[in-house]
Amino acid sequence: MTQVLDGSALYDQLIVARSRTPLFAGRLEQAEKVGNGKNPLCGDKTRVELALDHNHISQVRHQTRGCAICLAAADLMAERILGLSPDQALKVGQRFSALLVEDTVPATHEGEFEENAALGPLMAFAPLRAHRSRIRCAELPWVALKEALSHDDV
Amino acid sequence: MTQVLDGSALYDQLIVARSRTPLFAGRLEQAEKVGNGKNPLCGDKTRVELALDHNHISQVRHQTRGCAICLAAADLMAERILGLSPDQALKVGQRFSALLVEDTVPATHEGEFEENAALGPLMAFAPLRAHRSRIRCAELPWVALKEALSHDDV
Amino acid sequence: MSVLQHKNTLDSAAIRAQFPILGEKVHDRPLVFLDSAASAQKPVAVIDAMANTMRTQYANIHRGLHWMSERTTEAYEGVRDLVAAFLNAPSRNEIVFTRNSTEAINLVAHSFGALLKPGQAVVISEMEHHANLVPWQMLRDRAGIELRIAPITDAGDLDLEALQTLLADGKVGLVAVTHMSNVLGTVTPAKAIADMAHAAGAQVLFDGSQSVVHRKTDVQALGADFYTFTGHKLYGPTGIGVLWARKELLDAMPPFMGGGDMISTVTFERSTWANVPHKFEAGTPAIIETIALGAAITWVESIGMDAIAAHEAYLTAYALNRLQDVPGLNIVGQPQDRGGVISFTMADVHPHDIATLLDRNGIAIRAGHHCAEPLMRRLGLTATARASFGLYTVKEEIDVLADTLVRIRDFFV
Amino acid sequence: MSVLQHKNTLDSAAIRAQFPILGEKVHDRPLVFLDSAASAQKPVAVIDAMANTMRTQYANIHRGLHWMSERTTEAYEGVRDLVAAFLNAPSRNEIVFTRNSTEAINLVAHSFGALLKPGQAVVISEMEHHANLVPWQMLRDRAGIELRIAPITDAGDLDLEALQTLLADGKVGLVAVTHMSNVLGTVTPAKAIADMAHAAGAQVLFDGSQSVVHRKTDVQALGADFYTFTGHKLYGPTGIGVLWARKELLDAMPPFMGGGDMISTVTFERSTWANVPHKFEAGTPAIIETIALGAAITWVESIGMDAIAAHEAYLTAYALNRLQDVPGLNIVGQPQDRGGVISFTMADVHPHDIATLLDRNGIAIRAGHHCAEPLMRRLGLTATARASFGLYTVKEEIDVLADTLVRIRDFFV
Ligand SMILES: Cc1ncc(COP(=O)(O)O)c(C=O)c1O
Ligand SMILES: Cc1ncc(COP(=O)(O)O)c(C=O)c1O
Repeated sequence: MTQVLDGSALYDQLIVARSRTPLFAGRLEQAEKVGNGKNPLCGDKTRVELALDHNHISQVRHQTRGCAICLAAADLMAERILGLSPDQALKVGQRFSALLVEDTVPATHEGEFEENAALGPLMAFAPLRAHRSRIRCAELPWVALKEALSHDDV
Repeated sequence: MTQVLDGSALYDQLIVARSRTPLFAGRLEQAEKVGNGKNPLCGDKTRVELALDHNHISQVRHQTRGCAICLAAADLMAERILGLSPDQALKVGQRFSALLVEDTVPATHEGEFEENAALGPLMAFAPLRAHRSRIRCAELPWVALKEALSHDDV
Repeated sequence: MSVLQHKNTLDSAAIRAQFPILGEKVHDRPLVFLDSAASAQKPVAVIDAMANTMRTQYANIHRGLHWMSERTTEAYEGVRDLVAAFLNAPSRNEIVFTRNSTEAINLVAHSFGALLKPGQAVVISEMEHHANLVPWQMLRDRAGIELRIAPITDAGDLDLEALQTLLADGKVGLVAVTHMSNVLGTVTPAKAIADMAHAAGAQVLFDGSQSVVHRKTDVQALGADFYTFTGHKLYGPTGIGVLWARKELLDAMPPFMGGGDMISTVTFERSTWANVPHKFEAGTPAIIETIALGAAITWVESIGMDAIAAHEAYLTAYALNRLQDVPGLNIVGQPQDRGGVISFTMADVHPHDIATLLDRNGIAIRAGHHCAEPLMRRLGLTATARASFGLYTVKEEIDVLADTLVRIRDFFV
Repeated sequence: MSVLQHKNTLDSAAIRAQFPILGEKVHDRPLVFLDSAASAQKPVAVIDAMANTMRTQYANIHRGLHWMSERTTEAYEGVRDLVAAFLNAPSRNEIVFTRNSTEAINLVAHSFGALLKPGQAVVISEMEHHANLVPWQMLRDRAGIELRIAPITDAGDLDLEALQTLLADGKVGLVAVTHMSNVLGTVTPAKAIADMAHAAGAQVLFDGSQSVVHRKTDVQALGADFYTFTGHKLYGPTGIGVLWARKELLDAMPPFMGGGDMISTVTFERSTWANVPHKFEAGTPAIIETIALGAAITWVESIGMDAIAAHEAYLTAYALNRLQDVPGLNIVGQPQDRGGVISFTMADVHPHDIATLLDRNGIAIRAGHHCAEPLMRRLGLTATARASFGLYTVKEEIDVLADTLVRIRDFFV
């Protein structure tokens, strides 16, 4: 990026890197939970596949056709939720939504969010708050995750 | 009328008098030509009946339900066209329309309007030009007249 | 306590200063604008909202990914929240923007009408504006729906007993009545009507075109299923109106118009619809006008609907009193509950002549059938003169009206 | 002579000074507005027309007998004359005011559609905006009309031979196609299409939403039967659009919506309709917006459609040249005749990311399916980025666009 291009704040290097080379792209051989997300406004879509082990997410893959934000969001979500219980994963999702939608970055509410709900690298999406029309790009994988976790079976 | 009421220019004494006491209201015993005019916007209506003698209008009556402008217009039309040929009457009508619609009071075009097309008392309606929404009230009887004269028989 | 003792609680001078047009002269007389029921004048807040949008923050909405589009979308969608709060609607997603009340009612006649079955009936009243009559006639003629007419009493109230009878056979799918008559000023007992309709298994639509302007509206307290109003009577711009309906109904109804923004996906074979309310908003909406409607609502609420209602109740009572003293003047209708609208006739003077002579004296009223021909027929009239009040109307204007009417009568008799 | 040699004949500085919004900053950069095809910005003439109407001369129209109403009616009806002249329509009575192009097309689908018989067909093209697609699907599903799709060539032109084939069986009642694609910029050969349609006994509708903005329109020379456009793309306000149709067709068509102003007489049993065009204008129209549309047309014509067309042709040629130099950039479509709209994609960069990064640099373009999903599918794309030009667009803005695109590409690759 040359210094005259404004956008580096929004497109963190991590986002650009993961959109270019996702680490969790693909499908699972034996998916236990599957969820889909589709944004009818732009046609972007993502499919999230999970495997569970003792109520913890043991494997994640996504197949995403979309913009850099959506791709990176899917990939960083996969990384973040690996090893969490479904409940913990959904809590991270709530916190991620709050990050994108609320006017101030949400402080850790005492007790409400355990350590496991910390956003970590997902904080890279914080500047999206200034681009509301793109928020749903980052949320799409989480919509798919929610669907995956709400199904009782595949 | 007290001097504070503005409207005397518009409602000439002649108009007020004729709307109160029309001279040509009623029906003919043997009408040869009949025409109707109705303004759907306000429900006003007029019926014009004519008798002809040697191609001259020998008798006129109108039945009018309407505002003062419409009533007086019907009555003064009746008075004005009495004795004219149908063609002459329609020419007066054209000239009356021009009076109401055009921005300047039409001068007598040489040759175009004969003496018989002079407006005479109908000039009382000239101030209506400033009240375009009322022009159709004054024209309604002339619409009925046109209908009456365009029928070949009753 | 007589209504005449109501205190005039509004700061009328300050309010009038917000309406530039009220400083205009007509035929060299100061404008006395008593035609607000036809369309209200616009405060600076509304004029500025439109101009500022176009000057500083405008683009097409919903699909734009750039700043101007995002901000304009926010401003537009923010008005949905304002309108929902204004009507006390349970959800912002129940607010559909239309051109005007007329389109809102046509939308219901088309889309809710499509859910009615031949043999079912729609009930309207004898005092409806054509906007709440002709669409139902068109539905009747298109879909074999029966159209029933609830009569009014001689005083100009809805005849509730007769309405009950019309509902008795259980065939009525919808009762669509005005919440306030634009001719008689009658405010209808909406809650009672809704209860009767619901007991008979019917939905109820209130045409709120007149009433939202004058009183606080609470669609939940009224028990409404559909409610419509029109921006230009609420001190907002033309080109924008509102349909509120219960979400469940909107969800069930097919779309009205097709086009951009109302779809979810489109193929040549088949399209699927966007969620409510977008399903009913095809194409580029009246963006600037919607934003300005928001400004109108914010402005009106800053004054307070209760204060406005009290002011207008005072004015109406005062006007009824003053007009009764005009020789030959006859007030049309004596409803139990009346908003700021008074129709009248005058012996020996046609309503059109009244209107024109008032106009020569700077006073704007309306004369004619007020888009309510069947009501005129019911009243045995072809036209009335109508004076109507807005929040900017003052007592002195009613005095000028009454005095001038006396002179007009003198002039003709 | 290459188009690049066209002289830039407009006084761009003077024109830009008329658009207050063009002086705004976005993300601290000067606004470069290249999204005019979605909706154009508004000149002072339009902003002032609206404000002045509300400040000095406003009331509801048509039925008022007072000065404000008469003058407002004159201003509103005067715009019908302006629009008729703008389109070279034979009669002012053929101009119907709608909310937008979408409503205009829905009106035709409803009211002209009601005259078509099951088994008859409507032809649209593969490059229609949803506004000229979904209403015909709805008609198809409602009335048993067949919907036929005229293909486009790979270059993005309408395939006239294929159209001819679709018309061959004489079942087509209407050909409804865009006069200019909002995605490809393709200007369709309207006269040739009209001749083919007429030879096959069909009427023809042109969706002029994009094209009226860029070139002189003459509905008679084009041989059109229906023509639609939308005010907000023509530098006018939102909430106002136009349907032009031949009088004979309008006379034959049943009304679309019912309500005030569109009737002649109303009884509970039966209503009769007002004359054309009023039959199609139910309720209080977008009075203020119509008056402002008149101001927009007057303003645009004072600059001259031919000068605007020349300016945009120059800009478009310049932009095509400049964009071709951006690495990885692919321009979508090579139509024979193109208006000021260019869609493109970029290898390895999603259109949404292009749009967002341009926005960060003050440049507003559109990205997505542009309400033309079936066209996207035909092109094998899900989205494109689209830059579009208005009469205020200047060469320097295209330079900024091209330079920033190079940097975006560098950023991602
Ligand atoms: C070709 C075309 N047709 C129709 C429309 C619809 O216009 P509107 O949304 O103003 O109804 C548009 C604009 O969005 C367009 O570009
Ligand atoms: C009671 C009533 N309903 C409906 C309407 C129609 O409103 P609009 O013309 O804005 O659609 C009006 C106003 O004219 C009205 O007074």
